[in-house]
Amino acid sequence: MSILVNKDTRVVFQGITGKLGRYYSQQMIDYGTKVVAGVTPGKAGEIVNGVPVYNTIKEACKASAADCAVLFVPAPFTKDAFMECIDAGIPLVLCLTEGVPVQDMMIVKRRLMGEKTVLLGPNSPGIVTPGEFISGLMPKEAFISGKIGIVSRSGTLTYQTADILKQSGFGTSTCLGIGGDPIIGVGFVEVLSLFEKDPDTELVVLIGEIGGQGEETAASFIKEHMKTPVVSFVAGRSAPEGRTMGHAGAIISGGKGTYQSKEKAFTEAGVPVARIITDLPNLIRKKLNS
Amino acid sequence: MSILVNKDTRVVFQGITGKLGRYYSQQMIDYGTKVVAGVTPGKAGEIVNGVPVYNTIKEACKASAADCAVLFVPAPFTKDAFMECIDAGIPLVLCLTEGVPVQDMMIVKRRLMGEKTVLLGPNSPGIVTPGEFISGLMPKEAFISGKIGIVSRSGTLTYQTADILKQSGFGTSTCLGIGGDPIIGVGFVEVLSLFEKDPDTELVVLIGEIGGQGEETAASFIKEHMKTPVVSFVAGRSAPEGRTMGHAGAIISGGKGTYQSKEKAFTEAGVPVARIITDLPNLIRKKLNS
Amino acid sequence: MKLYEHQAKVIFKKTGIPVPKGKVVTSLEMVSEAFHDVGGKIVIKAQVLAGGRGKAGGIKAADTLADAKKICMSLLGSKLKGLEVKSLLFEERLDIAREYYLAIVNDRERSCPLAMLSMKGGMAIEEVAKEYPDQLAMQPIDILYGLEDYQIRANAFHLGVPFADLNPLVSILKRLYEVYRGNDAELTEINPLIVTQQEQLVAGDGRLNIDDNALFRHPEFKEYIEVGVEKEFKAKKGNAFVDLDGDIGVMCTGAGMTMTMMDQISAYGGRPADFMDVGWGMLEGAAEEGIKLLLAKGVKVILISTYSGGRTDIMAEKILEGLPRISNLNVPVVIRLQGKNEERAQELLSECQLPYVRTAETLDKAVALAVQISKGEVK
Amino acid sequence: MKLYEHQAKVIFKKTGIPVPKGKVVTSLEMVSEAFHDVGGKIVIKAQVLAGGRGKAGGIKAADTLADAKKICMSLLGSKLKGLEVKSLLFEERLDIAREYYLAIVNDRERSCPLAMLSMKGGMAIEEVAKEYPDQLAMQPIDILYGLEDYQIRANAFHLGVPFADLNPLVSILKRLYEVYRGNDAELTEINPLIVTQQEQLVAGDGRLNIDDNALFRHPEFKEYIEVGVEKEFKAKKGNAFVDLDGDIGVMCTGAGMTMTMMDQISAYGGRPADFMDVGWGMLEGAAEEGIKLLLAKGVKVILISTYSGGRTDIMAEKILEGLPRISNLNVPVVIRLQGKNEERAQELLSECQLPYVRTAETLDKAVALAVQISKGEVK
Repeated sequence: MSILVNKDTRVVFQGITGKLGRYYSQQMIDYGTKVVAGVTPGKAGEIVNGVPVYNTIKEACKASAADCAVLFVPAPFTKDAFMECIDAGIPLVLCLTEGVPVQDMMIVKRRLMGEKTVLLGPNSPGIVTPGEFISGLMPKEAFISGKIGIVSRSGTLTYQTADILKQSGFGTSTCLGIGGDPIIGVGFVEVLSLFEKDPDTELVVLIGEIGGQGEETAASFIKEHMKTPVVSFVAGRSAPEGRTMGHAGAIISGGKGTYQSKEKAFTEAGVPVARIITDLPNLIRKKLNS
Repeated sequence: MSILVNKDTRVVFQGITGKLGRYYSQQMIDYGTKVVAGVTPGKAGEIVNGVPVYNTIKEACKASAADCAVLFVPAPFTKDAFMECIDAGIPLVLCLTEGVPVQDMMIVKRRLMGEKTVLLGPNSPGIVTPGEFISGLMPKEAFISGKIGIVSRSGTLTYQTADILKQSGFGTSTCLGIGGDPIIGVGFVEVLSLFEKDPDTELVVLIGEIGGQGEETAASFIKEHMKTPVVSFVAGRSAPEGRTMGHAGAIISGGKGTYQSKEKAFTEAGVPVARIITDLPNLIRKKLNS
Repeated sequence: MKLYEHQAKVIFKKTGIPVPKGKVVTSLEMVSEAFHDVGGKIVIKAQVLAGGRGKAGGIKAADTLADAKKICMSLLGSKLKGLEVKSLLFEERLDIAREYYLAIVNDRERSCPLAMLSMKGGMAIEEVAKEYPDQLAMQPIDILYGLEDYQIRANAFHLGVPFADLNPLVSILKRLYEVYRGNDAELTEINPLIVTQQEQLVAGDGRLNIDDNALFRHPEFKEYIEVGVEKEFKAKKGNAFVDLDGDIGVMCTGAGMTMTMMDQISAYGGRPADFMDVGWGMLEGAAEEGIKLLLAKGVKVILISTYSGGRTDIMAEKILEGLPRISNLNVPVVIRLQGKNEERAQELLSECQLPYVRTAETLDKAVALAVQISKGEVK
Repeated sequence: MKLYEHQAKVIFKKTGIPVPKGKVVTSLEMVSEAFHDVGGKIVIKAQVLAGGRGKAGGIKAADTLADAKKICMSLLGSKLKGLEVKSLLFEERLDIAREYYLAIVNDRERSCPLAMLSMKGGMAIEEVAKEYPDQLAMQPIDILYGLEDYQIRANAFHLGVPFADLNPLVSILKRLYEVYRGNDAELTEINPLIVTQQEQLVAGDGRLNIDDNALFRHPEFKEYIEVGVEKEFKAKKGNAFVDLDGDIGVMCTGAGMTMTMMDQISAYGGRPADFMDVGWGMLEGAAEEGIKLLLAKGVKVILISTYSGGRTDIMAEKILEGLPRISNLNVPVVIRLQGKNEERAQELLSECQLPYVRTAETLDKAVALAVQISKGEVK
């Protein structure tokens, strides 16, 4: 089992005719993921990597019964792509784009209220269910199938974590990055509640970072609603206050979003926090044996 | 019985401290209508016509358990007043104001989606349940209690009709004007469906006018969903095309909204149309005896 | 209020919609400078608020200054579709490859804005809707989100818009929506949107009708308001006035009541001279102004008739106070006032000694009397 | 990007928010004209992007031209809160009756804009929040509808705002929201909003931080961008750079990975010299630029370390291609590249003959090695 994606997930790939789109859609296809349609306005009728291209998401969905959209769209056009996907009623939308304006995302979040679409990203590295589904930038090298769920706010750390686990013999059920922007689609809580319901996820590794209150909210959710054990790592312990650490979301300001606050929240929720990321396998072993 | 308002309806009166507000709230009180609170920003603590005044609708509702707001607010501020009422969750809002911008009303209509608030107006003459509740500009002289429901798109015609009925011995259950603007809160269909459910309304008089498709929509609703008989009058049979007849909504343009189209729709729905308004009592008599 | 083509185009340009180079000409003295400013081959367009100007001879090409002068002499001050031509627009002439129709209008039934797009540019939209309904795309707009790119694209693909036009069309239609929202328009239209031989998209014509009720938000339009008898009446506290060509002067409160009065007059064989909704002004002396207006039109009888939720006793007072001040009042005035405080109103009317005043108790009787007077059957 | 007070006030003024009469001064030559233009008693404010300027001596009153000159001589070019004072704002001095705090900020947790209002104007908002939490009103805003008058009024009544200030406050806070929406702000603030003795409401100070990701919609801000080493690095295809004061030059891809690297360095007793996320630039030669930047800072070792979903073999190629071109490269470079195509990447690295290149297989080993080098324990 897994969450959100598996071998039956059918992908429509927005931006498939671009250079990156061609490369990453081929990576998915090589892995065995079902890429069933592509979209590029004005390129309907073309075939890329064996996949038929349509002008609009709606047409593509109608023709291919896709249930997941992967967006490779530049930041200025991402809001419009989200709106198109939500309008088309696609169950899962995955977006890697960095640099989407915050106010665009406020409007998208508002649009999502009451809709069935689950939005992963923007600025998400993707989602992987090893052996079944790969997407985004996820390098297949990092993953083996197993029983650990991984959810992360950071892109590169997502696969770094999977690799560290793999080196210690732990495979993953599903591994995904929710994105490092201040306003994103699904957050930790939504993903944790999915993992909680997944019988094949025995433990969840949560990778947070400084900034915002997402980790604190996750900690109180874990405390109140989760039986599945969770261990965590929070990036940015050594970061100075008031400076944006790459991610627009990763900033400590006005005394909020500090490492200390997050570490405290997790500890109180019974979630061990790894001091350095390479300590994670030890924490997992301890947790599973307790 | 009646629809929307009765002797238990509790009114918060927005704009009670103004000249018109003082006069019309007193008229309501004299009639026996329960005016339980007034609102004028900055005038909290005053008493007008024996009614306590509050700064905001929310405060007034909390203090007085009002379930109906009557708005005497100038057109530029009407949208804000609607938003405040919807936010406060008031079940019924009545607005007399003329000249509310169309785009403001588009936003208000959008805001009403999924909310429980029923909006009557803007540009409504009010609503009357004779002997129990009066509001708006409705002159009490026009009404006696009875079994005819009256719904009208025009203000003055509403009471004119009630008076013509009264002269012929017909009283009304509830009489209301939905307003003559292009975009309004409740329309004919919503009101008709309430009358249909009211056991004490034996017949409904519908007063339409040229412009828009409201009458046509009402006719098809009557045909499909109503057992209560309906008779009608449509103002503007002699109006020229392309000229706005006072109401922003009353205009025949591009061949749409004509008298002929409305007359045809009603006739096909089994709704007799009075050629002149003073023919209504005859039509009612015929319909009730058939 | 309706803006002229050249006024609409000023706003289009400000919003980023390409418009042709142009100059407004209101007198023969301006022709020479305007002709040279625009430069080259031009087109001269009569500025009147009516469609079908081309067919009516209101749009002419001019290649030389002499041509331009001749055209201006014949057009300026002439009547086009019943309207006086007060100004002309000189514009560069474009090489047309193809044309689109673009509009944003109020959609009453859906309570939202509606975008319209067609490749049948240049035709009247009513004709397109009738003859090529499948070539007219209509996109309802959620006013909270505005018009989205993907919506325009989907419609454009559906219509078969060539790919080269796709992005500029999206951009221009979005800006037209900005014009609509930013100016409280009831309707704004580009017909045709021209694609030139050089693949440039340019607004060939422009319509922009503003919601009168929203003018308080747009003081910049004040200078565009043209004074006329209808506007003047409104300025003097009347509600609305529409000039018609009968002989019974109608004065009422309420739009529905006024129309009903006209309908009843027609049904009784009379001819209303106007639609006049005095509204709340009836409590503040606007009736007097209204009567003067009707007298200036020349009517055989004046019918003041309403059923009002406003105090009819005060209306009676104000009317009776005003009547003796109207020195040229030479026709009968039929008065019917029902509604709030009607007993007192009728008392006041019955006490009135003015010889030309006739009173009636009901709508029916008042209309019957006025029609009879207009026909000379009664005095 | 953060705008200076005087830049923010230009936008405030354009949006209809009253601001004091003012002039910007960047050299002593401009003092006399600016002093006379503003007229009367003035206040001189150092333009630096930091709070608490008053306490730090960055805001001074001047009654005479001589005063103004003296103040300018001492302030211009000086350092205030660690920042160079490059310009001053001369402003009319206001008679203050009372002060408000107004702001619109991003509310991350609710995913919406947040309006903030307080009668404790002039204080830092963090202090108000801590010491007078009940005197700070916070209003979440539905971005689809914007800030409504009634919401502002309810908050103002709650705080006890005097009635005379109510309507102007509503108007100014709504306009501040317009500033926020119209300019893609992350934060915009008026602190204090001054009510003068003459009962005029005027923005005493102004903050406006723009979302960098939305600058494509606001080309007008381009002229405000100040070039600095961080901006320069980004212009050369790097993702983000933050200058720190350690001796281990960090180069990474991904913000989370970069922070994690810094954390691990600190945990191992080392000191990172920077935060550098090269991002996709790692595939396009940005690594070379990054190394030059780190060398210019002066570091003891450079640590290039990532686990990437981008092709690490190409990253290796680009890095190895660039290194020999850096003539002043005199410190060890520790390289760890894991992720997509890592086998090929490691092959390339192991074949490399450059004497200063050290390779490591994992994050752990790479950090340990870099820290040891920085301490002189290994070469």
